[in-house]
Amino acid sequence: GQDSAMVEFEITQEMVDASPYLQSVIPRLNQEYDTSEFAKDPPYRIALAAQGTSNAWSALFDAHAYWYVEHLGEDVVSEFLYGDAQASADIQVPQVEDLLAQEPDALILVPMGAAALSAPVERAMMQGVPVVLCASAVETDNFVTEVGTNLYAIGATLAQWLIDTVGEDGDFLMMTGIPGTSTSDIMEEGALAVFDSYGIELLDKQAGFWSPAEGKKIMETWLAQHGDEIDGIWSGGAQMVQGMISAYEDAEMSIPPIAGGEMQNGFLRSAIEHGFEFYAWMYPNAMITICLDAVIQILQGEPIPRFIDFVDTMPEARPFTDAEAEDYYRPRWSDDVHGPVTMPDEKLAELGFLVEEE
Amino acid sequence: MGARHKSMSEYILEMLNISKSFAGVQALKDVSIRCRPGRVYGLVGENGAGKSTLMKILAGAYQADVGEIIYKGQRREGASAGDVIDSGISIIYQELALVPRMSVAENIFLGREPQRAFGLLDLKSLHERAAELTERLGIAMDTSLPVSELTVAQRQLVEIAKALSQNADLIVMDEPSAILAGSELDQLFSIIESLVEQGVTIIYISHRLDEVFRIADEVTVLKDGELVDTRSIDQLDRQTLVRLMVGRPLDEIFPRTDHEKGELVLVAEDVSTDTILEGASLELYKGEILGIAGMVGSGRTELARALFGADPLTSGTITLTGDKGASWSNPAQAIESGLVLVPEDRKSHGLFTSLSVRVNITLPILSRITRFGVLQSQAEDEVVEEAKHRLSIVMASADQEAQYLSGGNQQKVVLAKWLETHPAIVILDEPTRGVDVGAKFEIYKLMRQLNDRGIAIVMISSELPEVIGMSDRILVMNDGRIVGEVAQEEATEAGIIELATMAGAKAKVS
Amino acid sequence: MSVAKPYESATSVGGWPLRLRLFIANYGVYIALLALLLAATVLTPRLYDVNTIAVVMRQASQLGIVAIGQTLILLVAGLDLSVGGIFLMTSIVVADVTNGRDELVIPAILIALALGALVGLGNGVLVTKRRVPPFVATLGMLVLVKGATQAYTKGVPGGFVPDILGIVNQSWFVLSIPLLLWLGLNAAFIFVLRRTVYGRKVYAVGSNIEAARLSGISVDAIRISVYILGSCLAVASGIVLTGYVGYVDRFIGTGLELDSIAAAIVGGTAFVGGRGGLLGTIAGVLIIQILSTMALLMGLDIEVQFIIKGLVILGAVTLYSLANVEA
Amino acid sequence: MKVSTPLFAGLTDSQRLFLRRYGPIFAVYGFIVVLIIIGATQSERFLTVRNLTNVARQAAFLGIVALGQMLVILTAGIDLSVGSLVKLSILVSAIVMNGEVGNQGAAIAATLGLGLLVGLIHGFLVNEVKIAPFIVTLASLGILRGVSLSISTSPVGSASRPFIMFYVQKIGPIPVIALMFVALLILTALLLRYTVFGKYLYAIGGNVEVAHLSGVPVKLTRYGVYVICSISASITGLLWLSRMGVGDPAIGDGIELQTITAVIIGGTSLFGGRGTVVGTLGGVLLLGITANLLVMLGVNQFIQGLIQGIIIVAAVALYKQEGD
Ligand SMILES: Nc1ncnc2c1ncn2[C@@H]1O[C@H](COP(=O)(O)OP(=O)(O)OP(=O)(O)O)[C@@H](O)[C@H]1O
Ligand SMILES: Nc1ncnc2c1ncn2[C@@H]1O[C@H](COP(=O)(O)OP(=O)(O)OP(=O)(O)O)[C@@H](O)[C@H]1O
Ligand SMILES: [Mg+2]
Ligand SMILES: [Mg+2]
Repeated sequence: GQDSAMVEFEITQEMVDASPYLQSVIPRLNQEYDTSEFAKDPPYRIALAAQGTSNAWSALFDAHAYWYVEHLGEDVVSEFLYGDAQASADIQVPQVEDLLAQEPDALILVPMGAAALSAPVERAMMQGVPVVLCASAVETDNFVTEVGTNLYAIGATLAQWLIDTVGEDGDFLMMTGIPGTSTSDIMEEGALAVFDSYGIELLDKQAGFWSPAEGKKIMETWLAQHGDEIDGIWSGGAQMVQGMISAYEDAEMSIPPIAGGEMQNGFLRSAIEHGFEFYAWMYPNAMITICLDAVIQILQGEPIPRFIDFVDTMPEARPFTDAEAEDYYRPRWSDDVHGPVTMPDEKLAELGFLVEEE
Repeated sequence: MGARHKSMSEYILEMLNISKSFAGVQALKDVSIRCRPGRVYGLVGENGAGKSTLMKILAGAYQADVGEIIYKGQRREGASAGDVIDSGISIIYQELALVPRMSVAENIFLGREPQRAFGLLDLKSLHERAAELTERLGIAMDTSLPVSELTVAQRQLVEIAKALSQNADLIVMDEPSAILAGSELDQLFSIIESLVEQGVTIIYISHRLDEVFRIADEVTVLKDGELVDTRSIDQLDRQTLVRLMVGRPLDEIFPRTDHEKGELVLVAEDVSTDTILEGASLELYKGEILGIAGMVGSGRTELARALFGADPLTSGTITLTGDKGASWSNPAQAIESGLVLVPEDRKSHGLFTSLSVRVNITLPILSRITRFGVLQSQAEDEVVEEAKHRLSIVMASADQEAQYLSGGNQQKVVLAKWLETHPAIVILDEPTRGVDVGAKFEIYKLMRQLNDRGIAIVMISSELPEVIGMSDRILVMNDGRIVGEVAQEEATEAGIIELATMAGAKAKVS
Repeated sequence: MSVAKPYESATSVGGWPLRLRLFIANYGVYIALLALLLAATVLTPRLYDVNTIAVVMRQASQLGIVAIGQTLILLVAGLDLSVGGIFLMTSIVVADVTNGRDELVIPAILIALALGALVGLGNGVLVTKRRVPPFVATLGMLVLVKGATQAYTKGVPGGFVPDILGIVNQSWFVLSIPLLLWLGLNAAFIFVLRRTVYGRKVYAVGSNIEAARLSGISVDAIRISVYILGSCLAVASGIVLTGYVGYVDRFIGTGLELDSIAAAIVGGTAFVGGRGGLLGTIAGVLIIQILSTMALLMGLDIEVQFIIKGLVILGAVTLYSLANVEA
Repeated sequence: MKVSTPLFAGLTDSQRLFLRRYGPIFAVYGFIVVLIIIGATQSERFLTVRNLTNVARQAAFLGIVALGQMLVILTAGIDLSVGSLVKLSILVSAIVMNGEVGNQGAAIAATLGLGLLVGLIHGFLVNEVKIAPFIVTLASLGILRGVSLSISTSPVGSASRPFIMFYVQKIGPIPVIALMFVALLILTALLLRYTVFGKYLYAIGGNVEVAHLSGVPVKLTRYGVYVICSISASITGLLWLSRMGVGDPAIGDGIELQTITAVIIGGTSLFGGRGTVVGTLGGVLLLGITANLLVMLGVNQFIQGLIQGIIIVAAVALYKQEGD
């Protein structure tokens, strides 16, 4: 049942006025970029400045990238330049410069800092290298297109679901990702806008750094402090929820509704095991394939929308709730796998993401 | 010397009613001294009497708690080290005060570099003036070499050059002779004489009283931070001075006991290390004191370290004779075989300043007071208690940190540490350097007691009277080699110095 | 070499009586801990909840076990920044070797300890035989170990953490396995430091390395062994952390390296070696842990916690400095 | 105390001295030459003007702070706070400038003033309270980071247009920022070689006690180096603003470790008193070229960390460091 994931929610003009992110995204939803200036004949030299070695999400992101480039064939992509930012803006900024020094035909960027990467993106465009942002945003409008989803809406939706499920008078906690990263900050912004609109005062809000360990540490203290008072939790990512579940498990308390799951196998496994209410959204690492498609489209000089929501091309990537947990759980996947996965199973097996058959 | 006093009534320096305490320790109590231009003032006293502290107050390194300094007729307030130097006071410190990695020239002018506008160095004049100075001192050397490449004696001379470069009217020398001997000492004295002739005032601190009698016009005695007296040199003799310093008369005779030469305990043959030391051979007998004399830098410390296994041998053998018949290649094995070294540099090689007296004393003998690697506190207490009595170490408790002990007591703790290993052979490298007369004679007595127990001692010392007075035999070193052996009865200072300074002395060895 | 240096030690405030100075040096950290506990009765009474105490103690144990190793290393005038790499390595080894099977936990731990010892050996050899300053040597090893784990896992650590390690999460009132392990290791190492030959040698090497050498101590062996111990203790802490998290987390134990140094220093272990000990470190660990729990209880943001931690370190060393004790 | 390395056997004293002093520098430049040869033969785009100027400009970011760090280390100190200070400087400059040309002067003044203030505080704690520099700056690493994130966890403020353009400005083929770094290099070298201040740094690092007793204004000099080091971090913060256009608190973590690594690889002794500008430049270039090559050659991402680790450990272990 897709109905269980239906959340009524509206972005008001007030919210748009208060959010530079929305001001940037909303107009772009209906814009197209004239890419004729970038048109050239294949094969292409494409650069990817990725998040790099840091976690399973980005490992699968890279795997999808390499697989898809191979899939496209050498006639389309003759050279694939790669930069591993190790999840750090400090490393990524010079890396983008290094990549641009090789004069690629296009740049796909997974920005590690919204502002940090703004000027580099503008300089790439000035140099005539079209930029496709993948999975995260920067603080400039001077790029060709962005592939992702409306993170503000996601954060807001998660908050709305929590309120719908628990009621307006519930006591809520919020755990965000890494403060300063746009993904985390924008989701937080959306959530706070909704909580505010109901006049809800949160019990507490802390940064969990997308780490199960941090998530658990904070949850332990929250449990000691607020215990049974907690009616619901908003989380900026599923890894932290895993830490929260572990803290509840240790405290032998029942888990309240949690907004902020993902299609991540480990999360799903323990969610099914503990049977609590949750709302999950998706952030598929497979979206890199959409980004690569976009790059090809650009280099062929075809006009392209300025914002590509992955849900439109990847219908399986829509939010779901605990009611559908079993449908999304894959017994053969290891705990780290973030779905949905679009590459074949052998690729997963090669990377060690498939559990050996008993 | 006193003939040239221009205006006897006029003091160049008056330090009046100076008191200073360091958290808990009253280092100086109401001390006053007055100095006239062109004279040499001896400043003497036991270890910890406050001599260096008084001079550091003069230097602006410490501030006195109470008291005033009148220099050249003006009251001085809160001057920094730099101001003091600029005002014409130079200090040669007890511990050599040079920066090893900087060049000779840079060291000489450190803090007062010739400069042009905007703090720019005048490198040309820096080197010219340095060369000029070293020449004037008769110690011409390459002033662009880093100080770390110089011998110790050369470094001391650089210190003096540094003081001279400041064109000082008053020069304080805190134990400048501690590491000088023979001709270098004479060189120092002739420099002092020429300075005095130019009207410079010298304050000279030393534990070697003969030197004080040799050059001082007046002597000030400190004891326990208080002024005992200031007297003209002609109103003093050695016994009186010692009594003033120690507070009681002291029998200043090297203790001797008669004993037969014992059996051979150690043989070193043709020992060389990576250092200056080359082809040293010696024999050591039970119950004797073997003195080792030589100029600074002649390789005596290197010989001691080689014997102890502290530096790897590049040639030669060292063996114990007798029932043990052992040889060794590191300090642990040497200690195990019954040979220990009391190093010359107490603070940096001997003492664990941040640790308690107890830990210091029992460190080499831990295995004796442990069972299965676990320390037996009672056994340890006994060891420490016994050492305390045997060496009459003055301390608040065995748990007191060694850094809070006076210099003499620190030396005793280091000695106690080694004696607790019940060694058969003890090498003492400069055991009395910087140690006051009272403590010195206690150490001498202790050495004799060890002799009586059959322990063989190797004593390295730069003080010839001490080597001659205490040793049964004396080996003389020169440029890394042993160049001669002198029996106690035949030893004279002149004879030893001749051997120690002779060029190409190698030929003289059989 | 810890030769007393008048210039560095002659403080302008020197007028404090010796007894007060020694009192601060010896007991200051405990008084600070007491003061903090008192402050908590007003600011965050929740801290005294049995559950909260259990949580604080469990988290303190994770920091505390590393801090034991860090203290030992500081005592020989060293420093270990590589522990962060060891945590990661440990949790990868545990997940990789066991792949969730309880019966393989012991072999996994042994392998992790062996690898940890190897890292410690690397640190020790660089510091002693190549005379690389500990800061740089252990930093280099950190980059190397992290690089090696990355090369091994290809960025994605595989396997599962065995369920049995979950016992680190159980508490009986305030008692838990990590707490018992921490206390046990403390007791053992306090005994080693105070009552064994090895302990004496550790202090001697840290206090005056040249004198120690001339006293017949194989100083290099002692220093290398201390680095190895430090790494093994980091492995122990890494195992507790792995059980605690239940997953292989790339950021596992982030910040514990600097926190462990801070705990030891706040506890009075001298940065220059040869002075201090584990009792002080226990207090230092508790201060740091309680502060961060109190900050959470008061709902202070993470950024405020950074500031508080920094100020606490400065406050502690300022006191030690005023008391004229080297820090 | 005498260090003898088999490597030095059979040399005269002055050769030995020369090698001891300059050995690490030869080693680090040797490494660099090897890397350049690898780069030139394995990638046709490595030895292009475009890439080399790119590397040169990047070197400025690490290099300017590394110069400040080197001065501190020469006095036997250390500054762990530079990364956090870069972060704070970026935020302060971006907020004050706020996209306006007219605010440029104020922003630059405020940022440099911040560096001055932080340096003075470090100097005070090291000089007057007599806390070990490692601990002082470890604490301020946390405090400055906390202050930055308290100001904002998300991007704030912005650079003026000309300020952003500064980043890409060139004289001939060479970026102005690279030239600025070269100028600072030369200035620092001159400072060390030809000024009293420079001599005092070596003296303090060589033996602070001796320096003090020789009348060297130890405190003043130490205030000076901590201020210079902090200001070098502020300058780098300004450069980052020019590079990014917006104040992003995501930047600045780990710069302290990189600068220290670069300085040490360049042969400066952590014990103080020994080190050269040329060496530090070598350290900076070695790290910079390594990072650049890893991207240029498309080195397998999973072994990049390992390669970096090996290079650092090998570089510091190659030459036996001199103790005190
Ligand atoms: N910086 C210091 N801190 C604490 N106590 C000190 C300090 N400097 C000197 N003292 C103490 O002050 C007293 C006088 O010391 P000082 O060095 O002046 O003696 P001294 O006469 O020069 O002895 P020596 O002949 O051994 O050189 C001693 O008790 C010493 O321990
Ligand atoms: N050229 C040098 N460079 C560095 N250190 C030196 C040099 N020459 C001598 N030294 C050091 O100075 C000290 C004394 O030198 P050495 O051991 O050669 O002479 P010694 O005969 O033992 O004289 P003394 O015992 O009077 O110092 C030793 O610690 C030695 O290491
Ligand atoms: Mg003295
Ligand atoms: Mg000697």
